[in-house]
Amino acid sequence: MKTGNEQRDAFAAPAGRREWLAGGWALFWENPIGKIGLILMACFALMAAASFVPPLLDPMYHPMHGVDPEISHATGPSAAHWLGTDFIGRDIFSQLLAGARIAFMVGLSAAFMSIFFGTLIGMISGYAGRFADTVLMRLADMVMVMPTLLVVLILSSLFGQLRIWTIVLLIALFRWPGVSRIIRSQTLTLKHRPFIEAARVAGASHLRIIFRHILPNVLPLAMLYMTFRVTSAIIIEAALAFLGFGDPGTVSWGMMLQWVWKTGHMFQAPYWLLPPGICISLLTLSFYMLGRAMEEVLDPRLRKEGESD
Amino acid sequence: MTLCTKINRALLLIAVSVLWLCPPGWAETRQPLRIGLGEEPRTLNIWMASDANSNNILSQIYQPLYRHAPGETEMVPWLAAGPPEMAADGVTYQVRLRPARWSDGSAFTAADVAFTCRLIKEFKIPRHYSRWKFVDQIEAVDDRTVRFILKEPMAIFLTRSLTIPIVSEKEWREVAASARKQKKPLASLFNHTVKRPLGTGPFVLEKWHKGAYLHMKKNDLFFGQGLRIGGRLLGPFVEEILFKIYGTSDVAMLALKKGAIDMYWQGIQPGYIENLEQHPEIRIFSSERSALYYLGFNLRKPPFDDPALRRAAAMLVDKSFIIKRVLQGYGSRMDSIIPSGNEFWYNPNLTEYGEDLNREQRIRAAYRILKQAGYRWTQPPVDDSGKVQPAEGLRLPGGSLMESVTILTPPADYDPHRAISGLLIQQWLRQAGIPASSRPMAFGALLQQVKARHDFDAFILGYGRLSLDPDYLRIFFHSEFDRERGWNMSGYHNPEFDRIAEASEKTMDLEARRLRIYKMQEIIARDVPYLPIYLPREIEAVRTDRFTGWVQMLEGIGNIWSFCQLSPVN
Amino acid sequence: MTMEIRRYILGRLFQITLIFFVILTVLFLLFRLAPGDPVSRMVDPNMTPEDAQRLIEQLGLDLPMWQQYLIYLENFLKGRFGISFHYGQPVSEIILNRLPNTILLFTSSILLAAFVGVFLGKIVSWKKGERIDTWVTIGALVCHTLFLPWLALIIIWVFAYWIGWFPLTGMISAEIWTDPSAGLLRKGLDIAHHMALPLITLFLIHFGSYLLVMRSSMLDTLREDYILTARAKGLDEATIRNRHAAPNAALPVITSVGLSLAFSINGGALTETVFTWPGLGRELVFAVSNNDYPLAQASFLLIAAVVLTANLVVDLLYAYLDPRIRY
Amino acid sequence: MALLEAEHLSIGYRTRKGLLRAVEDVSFSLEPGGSLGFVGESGCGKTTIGMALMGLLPANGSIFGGELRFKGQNLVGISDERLQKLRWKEIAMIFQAAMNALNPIQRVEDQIVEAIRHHEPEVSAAQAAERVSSLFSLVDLDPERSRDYPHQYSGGMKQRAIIAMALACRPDVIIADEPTTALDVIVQAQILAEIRRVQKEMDVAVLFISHDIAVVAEVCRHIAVMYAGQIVEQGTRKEVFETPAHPYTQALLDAYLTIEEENATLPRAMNGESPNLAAPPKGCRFYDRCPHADAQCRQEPPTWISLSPTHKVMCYGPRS
Repeated sequence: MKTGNEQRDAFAAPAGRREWLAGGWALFWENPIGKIGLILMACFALMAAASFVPPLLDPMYHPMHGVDPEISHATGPSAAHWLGTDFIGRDIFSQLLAGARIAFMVGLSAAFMSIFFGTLIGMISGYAGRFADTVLMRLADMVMVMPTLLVVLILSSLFGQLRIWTIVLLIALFRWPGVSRIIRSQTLTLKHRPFIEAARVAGASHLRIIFRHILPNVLPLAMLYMTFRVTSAIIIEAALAFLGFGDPGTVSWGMMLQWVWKTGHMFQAPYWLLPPGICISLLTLSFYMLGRAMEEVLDPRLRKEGESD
Repeated sequence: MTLCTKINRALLLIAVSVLWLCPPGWAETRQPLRIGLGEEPRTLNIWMASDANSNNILSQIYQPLYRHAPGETEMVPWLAAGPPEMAADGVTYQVRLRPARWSDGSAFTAADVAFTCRLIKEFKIPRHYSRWKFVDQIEAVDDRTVRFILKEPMAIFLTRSLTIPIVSEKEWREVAASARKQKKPLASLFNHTVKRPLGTGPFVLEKWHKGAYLHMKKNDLFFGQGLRIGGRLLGPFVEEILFKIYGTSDVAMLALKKGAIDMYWQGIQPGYIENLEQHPEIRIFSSERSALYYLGFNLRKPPFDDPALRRAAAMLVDKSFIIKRVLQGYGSRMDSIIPSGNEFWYNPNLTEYGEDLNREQRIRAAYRILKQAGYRWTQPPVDDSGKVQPAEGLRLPGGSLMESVTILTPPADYDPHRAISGLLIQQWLRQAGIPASSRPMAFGALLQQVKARHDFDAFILGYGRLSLDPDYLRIFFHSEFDRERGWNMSGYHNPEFDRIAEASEKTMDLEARRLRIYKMQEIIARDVPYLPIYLPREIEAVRTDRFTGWVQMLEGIGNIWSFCQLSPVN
Repeated sequence: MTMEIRRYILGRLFQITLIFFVILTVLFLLFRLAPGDPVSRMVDPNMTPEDAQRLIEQLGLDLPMWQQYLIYLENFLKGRFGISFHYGQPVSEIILNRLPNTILLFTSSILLAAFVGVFLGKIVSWKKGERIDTWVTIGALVCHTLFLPWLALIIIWVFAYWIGWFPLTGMISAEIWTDPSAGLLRKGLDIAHHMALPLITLFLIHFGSYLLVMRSSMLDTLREDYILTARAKGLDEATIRNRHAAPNAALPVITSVGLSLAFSINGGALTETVFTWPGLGRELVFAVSNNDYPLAQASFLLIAAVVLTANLVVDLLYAYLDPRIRY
Repeated sequence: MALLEAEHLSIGYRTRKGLLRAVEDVSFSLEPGGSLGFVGESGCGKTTIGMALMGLLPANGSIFGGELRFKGQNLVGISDERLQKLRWKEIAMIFQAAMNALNPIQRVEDQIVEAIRHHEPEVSAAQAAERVSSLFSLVDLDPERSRDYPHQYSGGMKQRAIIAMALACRPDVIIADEPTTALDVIVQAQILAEIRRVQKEMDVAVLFISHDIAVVAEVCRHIAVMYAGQIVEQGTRKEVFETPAHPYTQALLDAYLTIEEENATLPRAMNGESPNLAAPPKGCRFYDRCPHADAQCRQEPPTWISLSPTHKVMCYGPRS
């Protein structure tokens, strides 16, 4: 049974990577959790893609402005509105689809950005060591201790209604410490590897070493943590919208829940309350399952560091 | 880790016992009146209390000299024994007081009234000082009479000044004394924590358990007990009141349906009505409100400095659609700044923009106004054959392309109706080619941008509790109030309007003042600095199985008359 | 307590105070830079511009920034967090009233979730591959990823409205607490009765993650050599699991609890808001939407302090349990 | 009657590639107080035998042929309860990875006391502690250190502590699976001397497993050389050491450099790899690495040829 280090070296050399990927995919697909996660995510991706269709069919189905001429209050599912209408007659199903698009967009971009920051800072502090390392890691500790939702809440209420992209940036700014810590320890182990020493002897500049040698080895690990970051990004955006501090210009699932809650339909309109909640939970579940399955493929040793949301 | 397993089992045991032990319903020994509040009152300090719930509680304790009575335009004497006697010179008033006692038994005297009024003048207490600035002298002639001498005759003295809550000198003398010595006297007066307010009202505060409930008991020394005022026999007939805090209206509605509360003292969303009506023991009140929800324009810079554009916009806004669709029919359209519920001052015959026109007619009317005013389009909203089409490239009379204008609205969680109206108005204005876009903003930031910095094109705001006296019409549009933090937010300057407004403030004769107020409403309706949109009705719900006798007034049933007349059913 | 652990605690305390001081300063700047101020919120037409200006001076918002900062620091050190703009009460009073409720709900839910998570994780990892293992793991995964506010709404709907066993909202029922005959036990049970639903909600969300961490940590520990020795010593399965595998496997769980504390405080604030549990989280949400600087600052600082101290406690617990750190 | 007897013992691991036949038709016996050494490359099945004895085979491993009798009782198919009573009371084991064979968060003394009191409940805690300190002095560890934690011990001290633990219940057999591999040479010599002294004093039978023939020769009177799951040569220390019959044993001995000979020639490196145990070759398993292999070796599996009452070899053309 390959020990951790051998597995890591396996994908260091290019030839090994293709073989490793094939082997990895087999192991991933065999794992029931990975399979369920992938199928769920595919469904939501389909929903997000389909969200462009309803407004084209009939302006009535526009998630934000599309108002049904006849209906002016919350009605149950009907032929015209598969999931019924919200309190001013907008179609809930098209809102759900639009919400899927927003969730994917927020989740993936926030996760990508936090991974980008995390990997960058992790590599620099791991590689540079000494002063830079202590400063960056103390900064990481400080950010890690901050409750992200409450901080984003304070910022969003102070600087007026935040647009969706500012929310994504804020979430990313507070989710990078977890990743940077893992990437740093990874870089530390890689730093002393022979092929890094060889590159340094061959006169490669620090930047080249970091981006040419360390980054490819650290990337699979970063991708793994991206899945966990996607879940926390989606949850935080939804919670923000639920508290009323989301971007009013976009229709997100959290925003739908906030409307249900605030306009007094919580206990009368299950068709309006249940779908958004179920979608948020299932989407986060799918990414979470994906992450755990990828974890087993990537490197069982990693589980010791544990992943925190 | 056997230690760990022992703790494990202990914890599970406790959890199970708690769940098992809690009997569903507690025995009902007493019958208190249970009222749900939407939010925890902010403070018991009458001077600081600016939120609705604090005033709801304090209005049961501190009482004014005069107050409005349901169904009467004249003010009803309350702590005062009769109407104020005005001397010939028109500036000296004398008020005789009813015999009354404070809730701690000490006597209510003219000295208390004088103390309260002088306190307001000396500390310039916000929200009250503007109504006492023009009062020169206040003296307690004897224990039961107070004399006021004004600088100049003021119509609003009776309706606005004599309705302030009267506090006892005993409660506030030391507080005022120590506040005077501080660097910031007003702040220390505000920050004085009042534990048990001393009042002359029907109820006394027993206990305020922060974050959970307020417990009030009947004030046996209430001066109005057994009296017939404003044609109504006063109690109170209720022994205790429990005010419970409910974070969300949904949970409050549940509490109402399950009988945990008898009345929810907050306007409820139209969405609940259909469900509540299915419960026989719940009664729904829909009352007129003295309120104004409007679209305000910025007259200081183009494009809305041109009245023609404002009138075209007024034509495009489909007020009945908003009332039917957003307020679910629970509201009425507004065409004047003064709400129709204020029958005496409301001018019924104003020009109503776009009344019962359909979408196409509205767009054609707006198109005609803009065309006459010299506006051009690359593609006009109405083609040569009169058919409506999407409009593009609207150009100002000066020839330049109109840039996009933003309509600022409060966020959906603060008030869903205004946020949605903003979106609808944005769509309607775009139909005529006006590049509008609505942007919800945090409430504090919105006011800062509109009121302090005047940096906006248009906004949707509203006033919840407008006083019955129409003086706010002057405050909103008199050019004197167009400055930083002033209430003339749209920057409206009209010398003719200013003249009439100043005169109306001083006309003592009701009919003469009414004519002036009518004229002011006509001018505003013509120039449209503010476009009044809708007047929502105050929807409240009560249970009828335990208490009866709710009195419906302007602004709903949560008023002193209800609390003095409410009585248990059995 | 040997020298190492004393030095370790001092180091951690210094680090925490440093972090706390930085949060303090960043927070102060944040609130002052933001547009909008509490006075502008007052919509009452009677409030003339002069009134507004006078109020701003009284609340000290017109002083230069650095002067406000000095006053802010001086007040903080003296434990005076200033007066809340919204309530007009000293902020310290409000916080003293709200903090115990947050700590009560937060610690009990985290502890319950941790114990149940560790207990189930231990059992399930021993039966790896069997049906119970897959079902419990998937169950934990699903619970952990439920959207908290939505779950809270559903729980209120089902348990408080539909079945009606539990109160709808709040922390105490007015009828009992104003009833003079109600004894301490009845009041205590009333609080527990109100706390049951928020506790279950937070528990459901958190126990999943602890279970998963414990399960994977147990699977790692089972491959260790000292487990082979234990089995070779002829010990029965239960003793091996409870005395050798579980204590070693529980250590990473403790770190994971520490790391996720900041996340659980978010959950706490959301639960408090939906259940109207009068805690600091809910107070922070209100203060923030009312631009009430002093209360929002103080609430956030206290919450940060709770997280930092909880982290310290977790580290100490880890040092206490793992001798490798102590000696 | 022999203390421990194995007849045609065969053990295999179920893997995705089919049944891996790790041990094939192995027979041996161990007298009370005796000492038998198993020597061979890693993967030749010697550790598997040790684990099978203790019933510690992993989930996918099982004995699929032959018998394994301890004091006349067959260990194959024994119930868990019986096995748990047997372990450490009668058969104790010293593992190779001494570094973390002890529970890191429990004091060393507590771990030994646990073993004692598990098998002898009547012993009080004080008596058990007393026994631990006498065991510590037996393996010349300072009894004061017994209250310390494992991470405070050096590698050699840990191995001594494990030996002490192994002796705690006075077992009849101690299986030592490469106990000194992880230690440096000097400590290795001390530990081996320790094992020899203890074996003599406590009259304990020892089953010693190692890849280093010199280490085995130092401790055990009887040696069995294993290759690819089979015992290829078995005999007393003198016979196997001085007159190795099987080419594999000779190669092992050549690889063992002695400093006596002046012009010691470097040993010929053995080419080829050990056979695939999932599909073992028909003939002799050492065929493709044996310098004297011929057609016969490829066709038929070799049979046992006994060179003396105690020395036998599994090879067609023994070349002494």
